[in-house]
Amino acid sequence: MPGETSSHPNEPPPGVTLPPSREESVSVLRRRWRKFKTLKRGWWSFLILLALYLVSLLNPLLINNRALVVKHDGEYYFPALAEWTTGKLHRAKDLGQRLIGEAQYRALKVQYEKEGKGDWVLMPPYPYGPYESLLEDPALEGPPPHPPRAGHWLGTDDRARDVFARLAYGFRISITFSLLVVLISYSIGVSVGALLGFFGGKVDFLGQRLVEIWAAIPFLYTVIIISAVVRPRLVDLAFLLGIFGWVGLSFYMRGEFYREKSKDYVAAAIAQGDSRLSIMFNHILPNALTPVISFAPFAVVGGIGALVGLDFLGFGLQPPTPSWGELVNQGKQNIMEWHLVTFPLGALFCTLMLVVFIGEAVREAFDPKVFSRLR
Amino acid sequence: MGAYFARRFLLMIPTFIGITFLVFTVTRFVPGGPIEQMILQIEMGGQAGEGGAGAAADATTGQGARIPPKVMAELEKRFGFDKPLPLAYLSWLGDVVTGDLGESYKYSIPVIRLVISKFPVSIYFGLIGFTLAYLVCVPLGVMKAIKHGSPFDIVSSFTVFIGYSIPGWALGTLLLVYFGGGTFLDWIPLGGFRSKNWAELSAGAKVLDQLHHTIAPILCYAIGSFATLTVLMKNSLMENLGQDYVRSAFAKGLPEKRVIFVHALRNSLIPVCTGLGHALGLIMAGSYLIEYTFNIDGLGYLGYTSVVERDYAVVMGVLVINTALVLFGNVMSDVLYVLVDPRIRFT
Amino acid sequence: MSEPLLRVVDLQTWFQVSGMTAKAVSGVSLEVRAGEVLGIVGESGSGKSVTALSFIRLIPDPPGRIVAGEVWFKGRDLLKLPWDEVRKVRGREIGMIFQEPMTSLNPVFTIGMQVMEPLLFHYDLSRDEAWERAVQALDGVGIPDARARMGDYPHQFSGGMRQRVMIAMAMICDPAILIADEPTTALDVTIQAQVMELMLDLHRRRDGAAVVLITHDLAVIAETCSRVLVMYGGKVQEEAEVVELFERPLHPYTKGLMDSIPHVQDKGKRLATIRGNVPSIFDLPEGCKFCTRCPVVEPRCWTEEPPLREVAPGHRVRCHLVPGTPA
Amino acid sequence: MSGNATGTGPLLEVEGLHVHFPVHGGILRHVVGWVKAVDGVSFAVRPGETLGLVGESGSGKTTVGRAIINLLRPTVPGVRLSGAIRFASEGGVVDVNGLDRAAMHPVRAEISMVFQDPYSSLNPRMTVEQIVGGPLRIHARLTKAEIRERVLALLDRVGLQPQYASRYPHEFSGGQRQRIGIARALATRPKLVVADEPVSALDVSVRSQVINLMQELQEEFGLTYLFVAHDLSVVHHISDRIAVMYLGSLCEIGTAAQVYGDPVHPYAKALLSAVPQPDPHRRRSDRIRLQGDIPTPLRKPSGCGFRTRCPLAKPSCAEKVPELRDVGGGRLVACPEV
Repeated sequence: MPGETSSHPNEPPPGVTLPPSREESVSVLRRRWRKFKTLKRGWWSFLILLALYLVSLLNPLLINNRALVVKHDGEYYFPALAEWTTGKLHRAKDLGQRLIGEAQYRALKVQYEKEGKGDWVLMPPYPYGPYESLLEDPALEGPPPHPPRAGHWLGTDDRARDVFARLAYGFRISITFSLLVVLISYSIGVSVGALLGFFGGKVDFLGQRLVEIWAAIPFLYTVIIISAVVRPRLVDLAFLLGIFGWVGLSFYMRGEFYREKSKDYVAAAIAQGDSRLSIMFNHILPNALTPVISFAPFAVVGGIGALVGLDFLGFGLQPPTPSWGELVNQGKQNIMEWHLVTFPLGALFCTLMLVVFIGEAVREAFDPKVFSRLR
Repeated sequence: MGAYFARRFLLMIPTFIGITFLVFTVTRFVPGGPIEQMILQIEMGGQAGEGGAGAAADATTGQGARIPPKVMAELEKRFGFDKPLPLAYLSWLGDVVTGDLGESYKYSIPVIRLVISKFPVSIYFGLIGFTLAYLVCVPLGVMKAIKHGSPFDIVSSFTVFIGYSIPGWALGTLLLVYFGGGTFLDWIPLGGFRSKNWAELSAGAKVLDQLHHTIAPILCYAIGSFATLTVLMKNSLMENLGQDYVRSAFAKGLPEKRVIFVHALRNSLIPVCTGLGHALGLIMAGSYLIEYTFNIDGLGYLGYTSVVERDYAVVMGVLVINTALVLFGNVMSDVLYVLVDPRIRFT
Repeated sequence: MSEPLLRVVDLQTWFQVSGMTAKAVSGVSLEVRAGEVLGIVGESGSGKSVTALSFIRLIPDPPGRIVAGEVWFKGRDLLKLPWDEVRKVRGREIGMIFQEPMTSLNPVFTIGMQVMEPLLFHYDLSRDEAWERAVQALDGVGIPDARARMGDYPHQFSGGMRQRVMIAMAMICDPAILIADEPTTALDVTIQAQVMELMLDLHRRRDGAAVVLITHDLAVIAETCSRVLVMYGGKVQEEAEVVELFERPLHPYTKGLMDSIPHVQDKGKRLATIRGNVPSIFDLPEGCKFCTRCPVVEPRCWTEEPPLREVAPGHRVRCHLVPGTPA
Repeated sequence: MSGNATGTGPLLEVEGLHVHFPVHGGILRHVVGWVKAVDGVSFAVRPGETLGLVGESGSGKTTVGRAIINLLRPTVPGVRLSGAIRFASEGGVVDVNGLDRAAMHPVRAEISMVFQDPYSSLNPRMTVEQIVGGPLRIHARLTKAEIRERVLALLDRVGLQPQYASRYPHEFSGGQRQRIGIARALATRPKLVVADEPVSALDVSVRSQVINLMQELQEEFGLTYLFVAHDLSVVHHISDRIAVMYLGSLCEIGTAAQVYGDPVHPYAKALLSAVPQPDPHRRRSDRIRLQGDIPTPLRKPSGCGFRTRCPLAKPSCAEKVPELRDVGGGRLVACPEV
């Protein structure tokens, strides 16, 4: 009776169609991604943030005191691009401006228009740079900081630098920085957790004690101390926060590895002779990583918050790096200048809010919980 | 059980040594250390360190030529730089064990006294903020769990998101600018623990003054844990409401209130309670950001200023206290675990 | 025949999961009679547990919902009662035992408190009286040294002992109906026998009370029940007295189930099987729920759901191909 | 059934197997005790036969199975194993228990395992093709196309359509998953298959399909099974011989007819008597009732492990661990009282 052991069901007679099976062949990650797309708030937040970040990568071409294009004596110059890509600056005298040092393009533009020789300057849409002090700008009278006004949408800071320009550059730095922090802390946390969870036993015990020591370090204080003495660059600071930020993740990862390790598919992999590396990376890691991914947006929130907080205290990135925290700190010192606090914190709040929405949706997509109630 | 905690305390010792050694090394090997700072002090008449960290540590170049070698040697001896690192650390550790954390070069008083004097302020704000957070978040989380999916839940979720997106210190600066007598309202003081003339006030006015100085910082303290705590409470309770034992409690015919508020709640408080231990340790150490924002003269602010001014004895002293508090918080959370969960028996 | 203790009419309990509707129970009618042990047997997804849980409205909502039906108990339709009244029935008139003794007791409360809890809420008893009754109840289910163990927590008991505690808790108000949902599935064979025997023993000592036993194991049914309902795809497919059912199974599914149990005399032979797999409750066919796997399927089975007909006294079956007098 | 027995010696011979799991405790997580999960077990499996290993939870039956495929050392840190597990591999008889990772590697192609839980035993992130092809990629020198061909043939053999190869485990029902697990176990054409409760998680109506499939495959490929289960009637159906375990020790071992038809050891008797029968006429009133719970293997009674629940227990039972002795007909029983 060969048909008897068959797992195939009866074929329906002609004319009768069975309800189509809704399951289709997609990997777990793909399904999560699809689910994430259906969560409108998170998905739109993701798109907006992605767009903003991509645009902010082009900041040097959009918000800059250096011109996009200069035509002078029949030749074309691209100062903004040149500065961005090669760091090369154009001397004023090469462009026919009577100044020492770098050209002043806004002034150049006025000069060329007056001269009427057919030379021209194309400035970026927002023609002020983040580092540029505007003390000599005729539009701004009185001592800095200047409140918002036409041309300087968000006013200037205490060194007469344009707040909008600094915010825009600060956004790019904040996101880049926190992505870097997440990358570093995830690399460490996932590896440490995976090793402890996978090997277990003595390795795990000793490792855990060491991790506990690490975890008991007052993290912010230590970062402040180190940052005060080593004067970190962006990468250094990200690394510093990264090496302090992985502990919680490693505990979680360790737990995931422990749980996955005890499942029979791992036993099956061992029984069929898979190598330890293959078991760790091909079998367990993809399964253990899934829940951890859903924490990443919240880690980004933490990274941004930490950077802005450190900048606020004066232990973050070195001045004159455009920084939200530094602006807020100026605002704290100049309590009458509401724009110095309101705009950077508004930017911080909106950014974090977008990331939180993304995080909420990612969590929902990765770990959908149907909470049911009895009565 | 007693033995467990005894051993647990013993394990704190290597942890403590590990952390302090790490930071001790860092503070010794980096430029801008106490000696340079001292030199700067001597040369510039004690003006170093003012005006924030940004300008503080530029004096790393060796201008020590103007300091007589004898004074230099004395300075090195005072900071233990004449000894190799392990020995210097050991002698520092030996002092710590005897309760001697060194002397602050800025205030010229023993660090331990300095730290103790700042403690009450930090604890005052920490404990009130923390209590407030629990008082709000636990009932809110419970309500959200019970009314899951209702308008109340959705609206309060939004508030929670907002709370998560504003760091406490950021809210603090906003409050200062908008309510601190700047361009807008003048409702709250610019900071500090109490008014300068506190001692002269009547009893009733003292209370009012204290409250006046408390409200804004406390709000910032509380908002820090608002989101996570509320969500933790909600998820924990919801998860427990889906457990088998809740079903059997209903099957026994118990009223809904009893099932939710006795059976499920007791279980769902377990993660919230154990988090309490950790939070307590952290909170007593003060918050650098909020104390800095409101110029509250507590431990966090002391830590901040000592770093800015390179007062390393104080830096290490604050670190010691902080570490001790974190470790204490860990043990506390173990204790709480035992108290709230009968399944846990540490042996 | 006397009036049944509990009468269920056309019960419908559906589950809504991500836009799909699963009719876990679609039109079940049954009676629970005084003094009997009624068995409900079925595989995973047959709707047997959901049916029993619907009696006392223990359906998690969302995703589940009792869509329609009547559950008559002591002259009242439990599905239309206000919640407060339903709760008075639970535990006091209808007791329940669950499959997982490990998770069905609250881990942070003592056994004693949990066992006496129903007494405190259903009767006007003092704590001391309730305590004494709880001790007696634990004693009655064979917990050694019951008085001393009242203060212990569930994790201090073994699986079998926990299930005994569950039984004591479910029976402490002396309910008219005891619903046991796979009470021994999670237990070892020798422990399973102990617990099963304890349940039957307690049942025999009580007059007019009934037990509803839900299980996937036909052998357990054969050993314990007086009457059996066979469920598949959210519907009752066959109903009969236990001896009748085992001697004269009529539904192809019931037959298939019985044939696939290995018998001593069949050793070495191929076992009879039911083709195909247990369908997901989201993918049930239009007509007869069993048509995709039935060995004697006919074209009309795919489109036309057969009614549950009485083909012999007390023997009802839902199949087009079983001859017999229409009900 | 045992017609395929070709060689003279047993395919697998377990002798004096002890498996002790450490129990960690205290602040330093040091070993505070040992769970004697398997405590001196010896038996042999002949080529082509099926040995059923029966017992309740804590009996150590699963541990025996996992020891045989050398799964304990890589998964349980600090586990103590002693005794011999001799396996007649292609390259001669080896003691699996003494092999290191490298030496065990070729043997892994000859011993495979079917797991109990069809849900957790398949990696949810891999397609059926990757799962079933796994052992082939490791052990067989084949091209990708050849592996695919072999996988499709295996799927066909276990009754799954070829288009399922690119699907993920979550798209299958329990019975289908177990078929995938069986296909994986057979990929390298092993000699010995350790089946750990392969049908106990399955619904009744698909259980018999899988049992039949396993029997067909045994005949077709000349497999030898160690069939670990708690369900006596299933074990009886598929096994040539049955071994009964209790608290880490063997109580009785004999042919299926001997053990199932007329058990001798008091525990085997009670176990068989506790199994419900699907026949309403045969309701047992003469059931042997065992008192009390199964002791935890952490605090095993001295002497005979069963004496705390045994109806025949005597004071002397506490003194000496009973040894297996021949009671006739090749049947071995570990009880001096029968």
